[in-house]
Amino acid sequence: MNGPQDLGGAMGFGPVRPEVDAPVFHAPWEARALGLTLAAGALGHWNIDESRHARESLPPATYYASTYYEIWIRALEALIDRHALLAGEAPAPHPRRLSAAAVPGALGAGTHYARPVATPARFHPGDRVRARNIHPRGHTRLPRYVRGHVGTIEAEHGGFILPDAHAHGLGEAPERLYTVVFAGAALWGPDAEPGLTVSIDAWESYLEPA
Amino acid sequence: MNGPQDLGGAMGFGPVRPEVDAPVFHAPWEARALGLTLAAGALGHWNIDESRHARESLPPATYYASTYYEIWIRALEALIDRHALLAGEAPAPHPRRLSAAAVPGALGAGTHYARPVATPARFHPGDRVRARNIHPRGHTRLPRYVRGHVGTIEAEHGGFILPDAHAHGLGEAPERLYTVVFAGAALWGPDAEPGLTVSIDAWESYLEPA
Amino acid sequence: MPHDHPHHDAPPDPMAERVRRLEEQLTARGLVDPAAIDAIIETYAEKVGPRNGAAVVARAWTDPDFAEWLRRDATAAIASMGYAGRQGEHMQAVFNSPETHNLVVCTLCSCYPWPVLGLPPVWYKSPAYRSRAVIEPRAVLAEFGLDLPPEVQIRVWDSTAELRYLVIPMRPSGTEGMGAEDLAALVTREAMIGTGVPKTPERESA
Amino acid sequence: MPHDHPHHDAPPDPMAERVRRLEEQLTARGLVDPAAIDAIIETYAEKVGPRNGAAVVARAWTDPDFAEWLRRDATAAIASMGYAGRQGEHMQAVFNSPETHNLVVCTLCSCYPWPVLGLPPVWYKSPAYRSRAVIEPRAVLAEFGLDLPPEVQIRVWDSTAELRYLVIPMRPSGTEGMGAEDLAALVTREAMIGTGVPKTPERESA
Repeated sequence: MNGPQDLGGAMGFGPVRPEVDAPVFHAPWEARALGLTLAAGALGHWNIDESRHARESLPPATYYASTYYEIWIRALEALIDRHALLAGEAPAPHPRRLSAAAVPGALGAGTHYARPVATPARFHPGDRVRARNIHPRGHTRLPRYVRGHVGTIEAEHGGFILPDAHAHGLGEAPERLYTVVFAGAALWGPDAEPGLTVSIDAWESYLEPA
Repeated sequence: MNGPQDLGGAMGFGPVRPEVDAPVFHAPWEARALGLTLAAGALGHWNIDESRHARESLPPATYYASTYYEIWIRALEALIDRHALLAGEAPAPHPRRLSAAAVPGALGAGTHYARPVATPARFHPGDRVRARNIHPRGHTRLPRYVRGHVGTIEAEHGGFILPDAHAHGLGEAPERLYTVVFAGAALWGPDAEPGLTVSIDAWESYLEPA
Repeated sequence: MPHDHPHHDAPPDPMAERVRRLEEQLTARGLVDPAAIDAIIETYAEKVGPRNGAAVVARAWTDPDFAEWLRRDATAAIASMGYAGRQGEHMQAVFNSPETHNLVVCTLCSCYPWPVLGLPPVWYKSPAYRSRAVIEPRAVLAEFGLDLPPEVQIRVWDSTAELRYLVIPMRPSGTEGMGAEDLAALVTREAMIGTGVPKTPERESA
Repeated sequence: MPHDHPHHDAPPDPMAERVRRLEEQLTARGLVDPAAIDAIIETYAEKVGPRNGAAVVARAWTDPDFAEWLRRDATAAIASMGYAGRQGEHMQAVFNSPETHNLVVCTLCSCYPWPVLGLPPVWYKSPAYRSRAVIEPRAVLAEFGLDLPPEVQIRVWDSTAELRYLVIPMRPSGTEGMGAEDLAALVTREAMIGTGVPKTPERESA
């Protein structure tokens, strides 16, 4: 969706404010928000793509007025509500409740998103491709600022779970993933900074031959 | 600028809420905000393009959380500050202070933006043109959603003051203005509603032959 | 508001306070005259509103020469009826047809033809309308209760310059004998933006 | 905070209250275990942070075979040092050179290589950084005090998928005799994102 998360090339947000010796958390609740989000995610009711879509579905005024941990908490509340985790009667504890003992293993293993894809790659390093001009109402990871523009395939990474499907309960639908490099002038025209290239990682269905 | 005002094609703002028998003003302060903005504008320290740029330069979180009259007032404060209208000593009343008696004439006359342009028109009805892929840091009236896309000149309207210059104290720099029509599928690809065309009014320097 | 002294019961509206203070400062400096502000407000609260546009539409329906003038030079045709000025300096009339429905938006701010329609409604200025009108106008029209047949094309006019657009809707059927004044009563503001169509006349038996 | 009892003097932070209530509800339902939350917090507050990435960089500077492995298979090379897992499942190391400076951003959210850098700093997650890094990275770098020569190309990596990027900066001059541990102390978090470069070693005379 062309939501508030799609920030590449947007203007008006002011300077970047580097922080020297920044603490990991700026308030105790931020730490709890992190832990709560990860522990609730471990229950398996949603995946990372559904989480991201819940965050970007916040009203733009809320999204831009919130710190990132606030965005996480508001989205977590939406996910809990959508999946009715606090509704009705339920067995306790949840069969997949994360224990403290399981934390190191869970964080250390992570979640792997690579999946085999049997069909041959449509594109190869060096190919010129155009990012398709799509405007899906649901989740996508193709940012607006590259759509319609031509770049070059730099690498092919094999198959990965497609967020556009996975975020909406439509399965993993894996596709090959490519790193695509765009000249700054291709993206931004005469207003590009000189000597700039920008790459994205794009699923095969995001691209067409140029 | 690619600011919060550039809303065409953005998503996440929810449904449109029609209002039956809407009052002209929803609070007395809205009426005062309108009158104050127009009366202050009549002093001649800024023009409509500088006003629009002041509005779109509000922080995005503020812009999206504000009603339109709030946006007007916040921008008016910024303009008053930039032009130092409340600073130092000043003759009172201002030589261009709008009187009640002058209001009907001023509103009835309006401000005309057409200006003669001596050079011949570069484009003519029926010509295919591409909206240029520009990303100016300052004011522009070329929305992001048409940039890079091809449309057709439908009408040529003669010369008009160029907002990109006028907003920044760079004079009127008039250029010919064209109505350019885009097919929905040109703008939005496969996600366009069927049977849709969209036009913008574009200054000559916003366009290039397609 | 339930009574005249809200400040006794409720905290003051921060925007009301802010605007009041700004007006005071500008007035004290001799920059604005509160009487001029009153006159501006009176203009748009009482004199200039969508009844102007409705009169233009009704005349276009009943006077083919005027309709032709409107198509050719809307600013002059509309000014001949006494409607001119701020935010209507450069007018364009766009005519609905059985094939094409017109819809007006300003994605970049809230440009609107004040002399014929008055001040824009809240929804016209809202991010929801401004963002969606150009990408999913049918979905927007559905929220206004307007479902156009799929074969009707939608033409959206994004008011990105100083041209201001007035939609001339199609004359409703069943209005053959009606005069301009009765016809004008059928023309809603929404019909002149394109988010609605004119009302149909009440049947005599109703 | 000036003391341990902010609730006696200040109104409670609404987000703190909201998170506390949510944790209580989820805990009461048997959905989360507060001890697991403690363990997660401890991991990122104390164990996993940019010192991990700095060790990777320093080893790449001192061990050509490791550097080559990093280029070829960053996930495996980094895992061999014990850094792996959540938000680092698919790693890519990108090497600065005299010709090219690399900069990492996630315009769509705040993707970041946790196992090597820990949790992202506030600025990395800010709309200002996410919006500007891809269109005016030189202006952004200037706000970090980094002015690259105009002939240096900037390559921005927008982390739009599950690949996570670690910038391997150039080894500073004057570090020829230094071992991996001392070198790691020069490697800042910003240098591994691309908004900075490593510190230079303190001169002995300083």
